[in-house]
Amino acid sequence: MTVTFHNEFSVAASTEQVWAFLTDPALAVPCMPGAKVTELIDKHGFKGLVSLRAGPVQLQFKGEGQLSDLDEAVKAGSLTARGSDGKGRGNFSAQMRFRMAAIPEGTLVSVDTDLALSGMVAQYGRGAGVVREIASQLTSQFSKTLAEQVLLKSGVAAVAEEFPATGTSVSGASDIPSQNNAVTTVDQPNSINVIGLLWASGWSALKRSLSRLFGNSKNS
Amino acid sequence: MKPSSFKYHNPQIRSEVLALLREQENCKVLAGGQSLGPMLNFRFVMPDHLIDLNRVTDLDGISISDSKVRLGAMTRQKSIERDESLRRLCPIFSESLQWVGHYATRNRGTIGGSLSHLDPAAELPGICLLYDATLRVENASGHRLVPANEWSVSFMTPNLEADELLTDVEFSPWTMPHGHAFVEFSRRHGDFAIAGVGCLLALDRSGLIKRIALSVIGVSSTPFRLTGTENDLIGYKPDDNALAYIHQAIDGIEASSDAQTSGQYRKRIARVLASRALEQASERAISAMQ
Amino acid sequence: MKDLRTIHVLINGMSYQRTIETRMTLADFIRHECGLTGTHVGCEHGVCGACTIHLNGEAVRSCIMFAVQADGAEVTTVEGLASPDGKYHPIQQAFKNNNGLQCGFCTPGMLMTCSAFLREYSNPSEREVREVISGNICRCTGYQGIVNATLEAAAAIRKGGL
Amino acid sequence: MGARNVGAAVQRLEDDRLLRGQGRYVDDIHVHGELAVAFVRSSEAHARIISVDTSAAVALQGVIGVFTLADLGGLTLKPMILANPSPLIRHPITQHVLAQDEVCYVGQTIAVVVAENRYVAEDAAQLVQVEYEVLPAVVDARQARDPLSPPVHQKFSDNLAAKVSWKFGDVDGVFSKAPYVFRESYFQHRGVPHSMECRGALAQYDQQADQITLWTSTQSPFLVRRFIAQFLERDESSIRVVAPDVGGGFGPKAAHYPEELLLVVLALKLKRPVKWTEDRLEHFLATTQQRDQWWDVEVACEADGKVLGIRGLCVHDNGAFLPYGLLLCMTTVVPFPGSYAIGSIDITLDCMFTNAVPTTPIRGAGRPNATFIIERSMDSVARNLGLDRTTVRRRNYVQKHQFPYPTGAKLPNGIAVQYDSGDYEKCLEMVLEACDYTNFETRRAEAARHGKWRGLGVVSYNEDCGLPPYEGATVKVLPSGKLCVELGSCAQGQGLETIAAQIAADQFGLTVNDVVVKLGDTNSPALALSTVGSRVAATAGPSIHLAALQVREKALKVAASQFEVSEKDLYIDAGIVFVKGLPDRNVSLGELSKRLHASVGVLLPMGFTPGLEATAYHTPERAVYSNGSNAVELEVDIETGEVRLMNYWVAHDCGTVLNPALVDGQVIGGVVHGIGNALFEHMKYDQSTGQPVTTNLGEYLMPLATEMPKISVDHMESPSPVNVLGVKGAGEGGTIPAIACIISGIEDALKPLGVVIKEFPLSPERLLELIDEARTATAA
Repeated sequence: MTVTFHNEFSVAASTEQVWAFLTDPALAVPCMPGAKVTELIDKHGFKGLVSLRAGPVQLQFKGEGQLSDLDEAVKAGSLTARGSDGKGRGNFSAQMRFRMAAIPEGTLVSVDTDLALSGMVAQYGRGAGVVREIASQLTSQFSKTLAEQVLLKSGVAAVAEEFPATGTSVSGASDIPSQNNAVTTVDQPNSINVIGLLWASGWSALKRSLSRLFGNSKNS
Repeated sequence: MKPSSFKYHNPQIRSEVLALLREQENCKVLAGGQSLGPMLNFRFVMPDHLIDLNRVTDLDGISISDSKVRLGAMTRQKSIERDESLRRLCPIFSESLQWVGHYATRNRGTIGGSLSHLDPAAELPGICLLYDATLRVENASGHRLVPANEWSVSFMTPNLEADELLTDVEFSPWTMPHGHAFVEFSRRHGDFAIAGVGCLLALDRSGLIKRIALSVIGVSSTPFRLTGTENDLIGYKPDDNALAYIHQAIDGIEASSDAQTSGQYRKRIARVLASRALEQASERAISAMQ
Repeated sequence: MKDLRTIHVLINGMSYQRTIETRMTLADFIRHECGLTGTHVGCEHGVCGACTIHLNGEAVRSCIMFAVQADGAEVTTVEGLASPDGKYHPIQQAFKNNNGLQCGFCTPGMLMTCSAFLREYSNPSEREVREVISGNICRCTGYQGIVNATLEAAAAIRKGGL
Repeated sequence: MGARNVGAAVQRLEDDRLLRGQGRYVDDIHVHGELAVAFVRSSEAHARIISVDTSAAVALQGVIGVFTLADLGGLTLKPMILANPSPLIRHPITQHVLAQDEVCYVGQTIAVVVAENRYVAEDAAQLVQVEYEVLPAVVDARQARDPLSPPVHQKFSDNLAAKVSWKFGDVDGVFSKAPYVFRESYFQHRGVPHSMECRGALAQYDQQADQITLWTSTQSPFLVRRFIAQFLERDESSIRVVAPDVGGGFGPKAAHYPEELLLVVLALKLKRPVKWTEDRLEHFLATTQQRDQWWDVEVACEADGKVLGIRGLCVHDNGAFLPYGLLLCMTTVVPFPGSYAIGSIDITLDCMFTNAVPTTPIRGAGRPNATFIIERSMDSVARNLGLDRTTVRRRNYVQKHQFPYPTGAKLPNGIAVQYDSGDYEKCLEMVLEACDYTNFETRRAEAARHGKWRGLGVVSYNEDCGLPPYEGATVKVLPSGKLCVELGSCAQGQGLETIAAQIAADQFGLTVNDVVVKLGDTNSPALALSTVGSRVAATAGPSIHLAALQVREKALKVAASQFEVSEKDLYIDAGIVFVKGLPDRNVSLGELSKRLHASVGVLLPMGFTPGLEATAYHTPERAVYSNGSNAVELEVDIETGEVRLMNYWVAHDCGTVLNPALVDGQVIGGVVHGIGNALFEHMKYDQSTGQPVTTNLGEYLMPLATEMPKISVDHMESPSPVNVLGVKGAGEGGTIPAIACIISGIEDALKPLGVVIKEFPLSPERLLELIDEARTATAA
């Protein structure tokens, strides 16, 4: 199953600052909810973990990522990542193409993502809807956290502004029509790399709402 | 399709359950197991600890007292379906349960399980919404009360912490004469609802809407109540205009699509079901007043 | 690190004590630990109903329950449906009379579902019978023989009792 | 002595054990020291395997071994035997028992785990790490046919597995002269088999006797033995294959599978019995399916509806491999022209590889697809010419006086296709009367008054069944006096034990309870092939009859010599040979059997060979042709797209009816299978990744009791001249016309809206789309 979506967000910082942050896996990856870098292969390659919950289903993907086609002049590049669930329940591969543009508020970052799932996680047809939902929640959360982190890193205090993602579609049999899905009813992610958030303020205050995103529902 | 291994716990009392939930990581609570069982066999869910509620003595039971109904989380769907006094007070429960799974699964399935698993197509969460039920959630250090409309967080994700347990559901049946309807559409009997609409409706003498509750299941990632719409309908006739208004609300829903069914179709069906529900509820509301 | 329990289950009036892994399904326990292979496993996700048995008198799916949950319980399987002298339960006789089976794989689940149902409702309509067996999948018969058999068994029970 | 059993609704011999839970299916059989097997299957639709790391799995407690193809080595390294090879196959490719370096569908076997039980085996399978290089996948046969399509197999530059053509008559002439030519495009999807018992196998190797025994849930024990023997380069006598009780077949269990073969390999390697019981998820991922066909069809006809010719192209999705050759493809084209005397046919079928589970025949094989095209074409002619659907059919039927009717087609084996017997129009009359066709419009109008859209579907079909060349039978009188019938053929619920007993018992005035029937064992003295294509009653049936006759003749001869009378003066009743008019001069068959078994020093009756038994073969050259007409009455809810089936009627002609109760069961079950194909069952694949997305029974919708109509069956008997019993097949005749019938009924219900239906399965959502399209079209 493939999910493709586009989203944009602005950061109150210069394109140089955002570029420096976004092209450094050690800084950028932890902004993805539940993601962390376990090993830096080189300047742009890394190994890592992503854990997430879809309702009662808890998955941990182990894999690697590579930044490529980095063009500092036009501030564009892409990230390719793939990984598989430690318990053999499926694999993912993702292609994220990002571009930056200077705007009065600072920097506008736009990201196009192609996410492909395989194995059991991709074979539950009723899950197609939730994969889209989770994927867009993840990206939106990623952009939020990234915006915050860039500011914390560059010491500027300002708030990132989220623009609604403009397109989401799941191709093929799980034939989901494109529709605007302004994420998100949800504040924050649950499985998230603590290191990535230690700088962030009010961590403990966030905890309750964090744990709700993918839910620690236990009854059935 | 065999479950992965886990440590099995079958506590006898509630406090043991809460203690386990506090102490152990990656727990899963087993109620009726009619949804969790398959997920364990598919290994979608692989808990380290399985906490079986089936031997806990004080989680089960239907109690009806001074205009309050209390359903213990472990009350079986079969018991709710067949309880005579509940059927008199809230016939919509047994009516909607005709759509829940099958004869054999209702023997095991529980209301607490349905609410906590929170499948978007599940019927009982939609019914609890209609009655503005209050859900009691406990952990080892206390409890909190969650209003039904704050229960659903996102897809199959209730407002429940890792260390918390849903213990019971409480609500007040409508006392004024009223009508009810629960209509659902699925591909086959007992299948996941493509859409379902529940309606409680009270009319005044002149046939105007005095009170109305509408909930929709199956259409989006969580069940929901058309609260805003309901308020606007008070004082109007349950006629085509009212319906057009309800349809408008349904058109605004962000519906989920999956491999089988598009969100557009779900909404289309929900519109049809809303019409049928309102019609049936009105008829019943009128005869209830005679 | 196996999680083992010793359980004791009364199946068809015989008591079985076994030490098993707690993750073992009740269906696998009945079939492979107790050797009662009449209970069949068709989907292992609670849809096809082939594994239906009676747990303390109620029809349940044994593929989505754990054996350990049946510790101390009374279980009836298809092998226990006929009376000890071998006389058919009315539902078995009716299935035979109405060609309610072909390959026989869904049959034990059908019989257990219908026999439990008929104990509760001895005068069902055809619609009610179809709804009850909608939790049991048969690929062979097209259900008609099964529906007719269940209605005939209901009549027999009303007349002669069990 | 008239037939007392054949033709009667005798109760089944099979039922008692099945009703008591005493059936014996493969998973019920346990042998000492048995180990459990689980498979590591591809999670990708198309990929190169970079590495398989089994170390963690091997280390798990309770694991006996984890193997990849390389680990097994030796003879196992070659691809499996291709069943039914054909010169038409361009790429005769079969799987290896475990993938070598490329996987071509989700579910293909990559590694195998052997463990103390299935739970541990699955734990270990989860621990096997497979690293893939994911390759582009294609699961749409039309896309696979595109020259620019990615290859399904890297070693082939294109995806065309075979091109099949079915042509006779002056097609071009007919189409150039015909006053009317109508063109349509159709889509057909048939889903997953889903016998309620999944596949399963138990393999045991007796090292001292160098003897392999394989219990397997199969429709073809003799063929499975043949393929295993060829693959392992062993002599067939060292392999015994047994099909015990089998919980439904429906076609896919006739194929030979990697898992089945691999179990034998493991039993030989480990010298321990190994069992694999397929679970439902594996059934979705690895048991052969039937899937998509896209058709472009032209029909040439006269103004009065007389059809002159049909021509068209079918693009057929065959999945990733060809385990079963082209049988599914052939059965898609060979049925033309169906029940109709149409002189010119030209059908081309492109059999495409796709990155999906391989396909083989499922109940009816390609016949329901062909029937859908033929019957939709008849409806299209009626619609376009403004004629009644039944008028058009009457005008085109092969007429009663034309039998035996040569269609003009020749099979690949050179035999001309010839319909043996029947009265097609009579079957239509029967079903029209049953459904009260003449008053339907009144019912439609009445329903319309209540806002209901009611429709009636009517179709006809015929079916080549009882396919040559043989299924053997051995009939014995045991010294006990009991009759014993042994068949190599096996059954999956059809009631073969019962009809075998009926046929044999009739020669000796016995009842079916005096007969012991043994099935599905390659140790049977009678050779057999496969229980497919509605063929066993029409092939094994006559063989049983012939063998019983020979036994009867011998019994009479021996008795005649004993009583010193002529055989003409004898008769047999209740298993006793009597001298006519002298009832106290008699001898039981058991007594005769004892004498013919003799003992050391005791001579046989003068001039007789030992034993009172015979093995016989009915070896027809041609198929027999069942036929029938179906009707359905239904209502469509145009708000939701729901279709409510009210009544379904079948007029069915399978020649001599051996047991009406069993034929009804076969037909009704078959109709419901067809209803599933028409309205519910859809095996969906993600088009971009080739992931199957309906892999559980909550999402793959099999028919349930609640949605099925009342089905009534009338029988007509046109005995076949091809065999002595006059019997034809009944196993698939319910399914073959059912899809076309349901679709025709829905189209009829929506006639006022101008909805034309060219596809199935038809979900409520899709039906609403079609209604919307029709409405906008008429609005414009």
